[in-house]
Amino acid sequence: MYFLIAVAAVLVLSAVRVLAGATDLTSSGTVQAALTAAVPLAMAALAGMWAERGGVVNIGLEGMMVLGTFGAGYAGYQWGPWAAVAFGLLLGVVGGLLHAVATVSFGVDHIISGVAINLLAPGAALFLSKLYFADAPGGGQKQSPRIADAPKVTVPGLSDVLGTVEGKHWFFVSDVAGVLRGLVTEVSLLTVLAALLIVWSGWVLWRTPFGLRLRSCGEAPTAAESLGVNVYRYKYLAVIASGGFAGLGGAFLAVSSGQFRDGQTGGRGFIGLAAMIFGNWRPGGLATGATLFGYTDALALRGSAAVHALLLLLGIALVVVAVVQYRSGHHVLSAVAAALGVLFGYWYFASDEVPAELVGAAPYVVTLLVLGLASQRLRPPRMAGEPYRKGQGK
Amino acid sequence: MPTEPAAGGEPAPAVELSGITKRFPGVTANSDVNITVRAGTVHALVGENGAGKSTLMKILYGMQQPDEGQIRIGGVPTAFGSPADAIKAGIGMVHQHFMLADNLTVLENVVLGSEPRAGVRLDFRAARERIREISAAYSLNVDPDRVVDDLGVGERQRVEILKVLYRGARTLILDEPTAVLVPQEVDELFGNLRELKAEGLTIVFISHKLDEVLSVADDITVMRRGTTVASVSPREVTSRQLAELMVGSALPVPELRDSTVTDRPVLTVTGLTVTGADGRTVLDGLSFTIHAGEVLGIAGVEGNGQAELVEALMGIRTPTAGTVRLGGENITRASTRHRREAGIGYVPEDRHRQGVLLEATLWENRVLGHQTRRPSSRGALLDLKGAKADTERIVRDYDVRTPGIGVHASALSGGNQQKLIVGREMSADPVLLIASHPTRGVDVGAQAAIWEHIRRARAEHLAVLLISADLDELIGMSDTLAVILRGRLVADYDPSTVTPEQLGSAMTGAGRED
Amino acid sequence: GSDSGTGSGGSTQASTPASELKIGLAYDIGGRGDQSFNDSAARGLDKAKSEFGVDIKELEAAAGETDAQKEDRLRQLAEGGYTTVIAVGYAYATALAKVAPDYAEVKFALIDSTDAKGANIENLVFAEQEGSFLVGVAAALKSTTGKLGFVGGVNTPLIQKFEVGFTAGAKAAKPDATVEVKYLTQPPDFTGFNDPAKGETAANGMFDAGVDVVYAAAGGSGNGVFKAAKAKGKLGIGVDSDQYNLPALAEVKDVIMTSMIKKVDTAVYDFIVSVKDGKFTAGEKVYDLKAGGVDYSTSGGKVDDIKAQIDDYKAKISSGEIKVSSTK
Amino acid sequence: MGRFSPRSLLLGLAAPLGALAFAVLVCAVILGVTGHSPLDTVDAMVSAAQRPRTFVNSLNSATTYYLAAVAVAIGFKMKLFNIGVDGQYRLAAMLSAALAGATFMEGLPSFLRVALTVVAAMLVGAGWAGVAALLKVTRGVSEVISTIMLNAIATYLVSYLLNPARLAEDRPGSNNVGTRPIDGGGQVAGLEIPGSSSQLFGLVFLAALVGFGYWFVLARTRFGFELKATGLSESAAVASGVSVKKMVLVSMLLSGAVAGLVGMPQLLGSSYSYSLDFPPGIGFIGIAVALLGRNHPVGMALAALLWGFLDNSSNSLDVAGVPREIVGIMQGVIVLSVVVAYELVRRYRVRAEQRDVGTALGRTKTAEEASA
Ligand SMILES: Nc1ncnc2c1ncn2[C@@H]1O[C@H](COP(=O)(O)OP(=O)(O)OP(=O)(O)O)[C@@H](O)[C@H]1O
Ligand SMILES: Nc1ncnc2c1ncn2[C@@H]1O[C@H](COP(=O)(O)OP(=O)(O)OP(=O)(O)O)[C@@H](O)[C@H]1O
Ligand SMILES: [Mg+2]
Ligand SMILES: [Mg+2]
Repeated sequence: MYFLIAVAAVLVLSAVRVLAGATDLTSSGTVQAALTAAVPLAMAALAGMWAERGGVVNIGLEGMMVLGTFGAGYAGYQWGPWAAVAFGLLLGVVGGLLHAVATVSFGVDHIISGVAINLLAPGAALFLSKLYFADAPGGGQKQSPRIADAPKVTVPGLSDVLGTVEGKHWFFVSDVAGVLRGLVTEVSLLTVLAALLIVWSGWVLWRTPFGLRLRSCGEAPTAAESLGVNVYRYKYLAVIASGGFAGLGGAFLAVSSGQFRDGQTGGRGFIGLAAMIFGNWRPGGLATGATLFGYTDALALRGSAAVHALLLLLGIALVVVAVVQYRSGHHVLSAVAAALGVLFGYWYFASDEVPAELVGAAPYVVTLLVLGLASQRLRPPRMAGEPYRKGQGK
Repeated sequence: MPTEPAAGGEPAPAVELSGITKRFPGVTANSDVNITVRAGTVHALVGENGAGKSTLMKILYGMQQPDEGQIRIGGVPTAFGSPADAIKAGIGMVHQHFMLADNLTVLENVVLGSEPRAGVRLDFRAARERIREISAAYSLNVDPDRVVDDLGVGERQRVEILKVLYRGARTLILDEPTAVLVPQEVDELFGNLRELKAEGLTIVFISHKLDEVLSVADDITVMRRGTTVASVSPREVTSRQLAELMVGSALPVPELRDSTVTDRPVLTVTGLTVTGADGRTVLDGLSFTIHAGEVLGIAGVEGNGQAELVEALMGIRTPTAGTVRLGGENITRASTRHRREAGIGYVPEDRHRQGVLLEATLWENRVLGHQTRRPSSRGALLDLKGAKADTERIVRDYDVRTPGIGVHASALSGGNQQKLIVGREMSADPVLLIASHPTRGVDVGAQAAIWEHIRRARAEHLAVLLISADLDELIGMSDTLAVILRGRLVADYDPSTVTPEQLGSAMTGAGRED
Repeated sequence: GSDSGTGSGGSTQASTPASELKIGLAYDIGGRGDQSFNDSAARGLDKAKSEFGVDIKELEAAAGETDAQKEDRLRQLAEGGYTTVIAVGYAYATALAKVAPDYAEVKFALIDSTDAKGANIENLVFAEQEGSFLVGVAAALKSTTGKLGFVGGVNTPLIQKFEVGFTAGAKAAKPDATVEVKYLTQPPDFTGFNDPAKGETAANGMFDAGVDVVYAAAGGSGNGVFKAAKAKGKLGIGVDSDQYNLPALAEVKDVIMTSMIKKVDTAVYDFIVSVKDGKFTAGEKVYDLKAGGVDYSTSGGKVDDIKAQIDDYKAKISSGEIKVSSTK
Repeated sequence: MGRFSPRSLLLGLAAPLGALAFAVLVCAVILGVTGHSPLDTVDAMVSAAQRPRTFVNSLNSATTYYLAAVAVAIGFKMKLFNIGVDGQYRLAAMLSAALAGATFMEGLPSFLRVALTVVAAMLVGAGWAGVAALLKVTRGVSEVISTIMLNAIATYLVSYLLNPARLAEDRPGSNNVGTRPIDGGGQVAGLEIPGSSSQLFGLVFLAALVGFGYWFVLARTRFGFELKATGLSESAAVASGVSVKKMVLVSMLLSGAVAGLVGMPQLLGSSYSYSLDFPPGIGFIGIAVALLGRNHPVGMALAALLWGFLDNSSNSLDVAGVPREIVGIMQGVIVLSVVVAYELVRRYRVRAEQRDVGTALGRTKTAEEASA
């Protein structure tokens, strides 16, 4: 099923690429960039998922990511990228712990605690960076010295073969080759680690007793309590893990950027939160959300031609949605989709490019459209965000 | 451990609670409670609402810690820090409210906390097999892979029992397991209990239905105001005596006396059909009429369309077909607000979900649902003075026990919340009252008061749609009785002649079907 | 504005003993240590301090602050007896316009803006387009594909000047050269100056499209551009200071073929000296190519082979033979 | 809600004051450990507080923060999380600045011009929030995601429009870009405060009015009641005849309209043009202030003042050589410790209330009598 969807997606992309002559739509470079952009987002989303599965809403992801970037900067320039990752994780855990103490032990509203952490973390990171980096060689008050990049791997042979095929610009075949090549060329080990962590999280949460207990705390903590599960402990673990993943996201960002910089996260924690909701609180879904965002972001940053082609792609996709929705009886939705589709199509044919100022909006618009038109069968953990006190449940 | 013999010849009691005291802020839930449960028996615990039964059982199950007193299991003094300890000691509990995670599967709900493992993995196969095994052994008939959300109440109840058996409990605590079951399901459950007892398990059983208690229990302990007042044998008491022990006074009975039914139709429903979110027909062409001064009682197993009927009548759910007329007016498409303004009062089934705002004051709760009418508001503005004065009146007339109208509704007990709701809904002189389980979870004194209010309003030509799980209440309070089964009205009865058994079999479809 | 100052400033045109010179400097967002624009100003200040031993006070701007907060910053300096005050960045224009008239004895310098003028304000502005023109020439000459790239940090008129000059230079050297332009963020999102990851993605896109030289006018995001260039064996051009020599960029310096130097340090230093010597003049002072306010760097030796051609253009611009427009 | 008694008053004060003291302590420890003098910090803040200019600037900041907080709070009262106030006010400020600065406006009477500007801003804010509301009501899209996306889209839209080819004015040679400045007739005069070079925003009264309106609507009107009820329990609200979809739509529009006002004091009282240095990010401050002030009209005002003061004292800290980042840390610690304190007090209060109820019920005295 997923395979079929993927094939269909590449087919459409391929058709649009040929029609619009925008090779970047399926180039290996775009895929690489999309992956790199998606990794911190996916980690943030994963972090959000861990917390909410344990029943705690974590809007402080952004702050925890900032802590992660700082930790990575601090350790990274002294002891290399893996130390950076470890320290980023550690500082993220500290952020998570703070959130856990506030929400689990003190029963503070989850949103408030998250907002406070988002205020606290950048201030603390900057305060510390002045303290530690200002005099470090190559550092500054607001940036760390350089961090060496994590190793990158390429599947030898395969990458070149795919590269040749990609270069031919054949319909579909080259597109598939491009996508595959992007996945096997110069892949940072951090990306591999991130992918493993996503799969691992799914396994832990849905296949182990530990995961079942953790999820039960997000669904029905009183029931879990009545079966002898120590809800506080699992909530703590969930939020700490969440902090750890957010910290990792920050660390990945810092390492792949080569240093810590003040303001580097640029709202990625919030986008990660959106990717988590988009992904229906599931690892596969949030990875898809992060990738979609990373992909459109990469397209928008890499060049404007692809974004122009994106208009056509959106137009076609919307018309398809319109047809599907019409057949399942949602006439109003179908009409809206069709109208939007025609609008985007018209925009594409009536213009040569998207105004430079608007190109960057692509990922946001696409996410919004996908959410607005896709069916909303989202199911958050039932008790996420609800206060829980031991012995007080009904 | 539970079968370890004591010094005497007789085996040690499975459970001994002595001198248990538990205080909550402002409430002493248990004070010096003493109970002895013999091994291999069914021991019933009865008492009014709030007598402290659930609290006592939670203490036995390790969910609450007693302030004073001692627990002995099989003669051995024990202290439980958490349910995990109690589970280890062979105690299992089915709670008064379902303790299930709706979004998890039956399997996940059952094994939670005691998962079979294969390495660090959860061994789903072993779990599935064991659940099937137990399910078959006690004919519980549950499918481990269904999501709990899709199950009916009876099934959920069986899942709860399965949870306990799965943990190998030798002592089962069942807190009001029959409250949501129909007679046939209750019989099934009792069959299961007898089977368990035969295998040497001990069962502590709480119920407000005294005839049930008499039929199944070996021993009975009565609690009143947080303490044990009597231990009796079912062979030596009648249910009336038992009830009087509980209350400390004579019991009220639901009854209407003379008919006040007029021939003026107030609510006329024709061909009402409602489709659920999943496309299933949940109400199938319902037609009935309620006249002024008439109480129409609807009996049925929970989940057969009562909730949908009520919501369709209140305008919360849109019907796919049919018409609803209130007096002369067609209100099929009218908004909830319009219906309320047209004179429909509503006592919802779940007061915490639909009846009150827990985090708002009593007078604000008085305004709720009446915010467009006097004395709560004038035009677009609220009338605080009017609302408060009228709340004082309700508190007085309906005997709502509260220190003032400025406290949050959450501080009141369930029964007092219910009295406030009934008072509020009656205050606007409704022409039609839709009452779902108006006395559920309410103690006898308050029950009698609520019945009296309904009777009085009926005498003044109020039409009432009464839905209840309490068959005595239905029979006693209705002028006409109908049974709902799978979204259809399948039978009409005359309340003066029908027995609860007849109703019960019609409700499950076992009886005659016209 | 009730503070009348300490009076130590003396008459306007008398020279001030260096030991009595109190200099206040208000940075733009980023502050000292941004390895870029603000650091350049700091260097000028440091030079003055080490040479004359003046008393200095540095204050910093916060992201998202109002003009009132900037105004307060300048006033605190003026009230604290700092009679020589440097406002770094055009964002101070509005605030300075309000502050300057209240402190006639204080000499203000405003960098990058002529939006606030006054008898005690010197506007230090740069001809970024001219310096960028030169690196544009260098890029076009070095490029084998004729495709060049420009990565701007944030899409503001200031950064657009860099773009315009760069494009003009490239076209002048190679009329058929094309320039791919990308701004990383749009204001008020100024993270484009701080997001190397974005810089890298944008540069990679350009390199994949055949571009072989990218001009990074993107503050800290430039690091990402150079990183991409290094990975792909392409070239990058630095901005503001001679980025080849920045310790933070040591690892990627071999791809930095040149940098467009904007001598904010010189401007700051000159201003301090002028006050010290009693030669302060109000009004606009343009640091263009001719005045040595902007330039290109040769560290690393990558442009040694084309230096003559670049210098040729340099001479023409200085003489006025070539006029570089600052707008499209 | 709740009663007024010496105890509740005392408890109400205990929480914020205790928390504030705790926050100060934490910051002092941080400063001390990192080798800065906490005393200098306090000294710098105290002397900042005594400066009339800081006072006025704090009040001005508080004005905008307060408006943002009210916008956020309207959503919070309904359990809606409008993260989009930021995008809403920026878009609204930009478009209304373009309108107010337009030449055809110059002929109009001053009052009308200001009114038109303000109304335009409210409409734009409401419109942008309306997108999120529509998506939520018709498609069930979480307003959290949609407003995050709309914030970003607003940024790009504003950049696109803020171009001399579109709504910005041509300013040759300037490194700034902005809309055509609003001339005297379209401005709102500030209030002269003795000893301060800054003027108090004339629109501080607008903020006060909005705060009053917020209180009045919530506490005294049917609509406000329904809004609160929906926030407390959606299901109970539905059963009481409230249309939740309508409430979502209306409250989101209201929130957006108030968000539209956020930029007005700054625009009409100080900037007179929307340009690159128009302050961003106030929407996010609004979230913190609303949370700190617990969505209460007076609480939020106090929180906004505190926030405004902290922001405006950071220059003084900088002058005193204390790292200004301590302000950010302090704000975070304050929010966190205030809510922890409130939670502790709330727990205490609930227990006390239940004790009262218990006493009223009379049935609960058994053990207490025994122990008494
Ligand atoms: N967590 C709690 N906090 C405060 N008071 C409580 C708590 N749990 C129970 N109580 C009080 O203890 C008393 C006994 O309650 P309990 O639930 O044990 O009654 P019950 O006999 O089970 O009643 P019912 O028949 O309604 O189930 C109640 O009056 C209630 O007020
Ligand atoms: N989880 C809880 N936390 C705090 N207090 C509780 C809790 N549960 C119940 N209470 C308190 O217990 C009291 C009674 O609650 P409950 O709903 O069990 O009433 P009840 O005993 O069944 O009353 P009634 O006899 O009127 O039905 C209330 O005053 C409430 O304050
Ligand atoms: Mg009860
Ligand atoms: Mg009970």
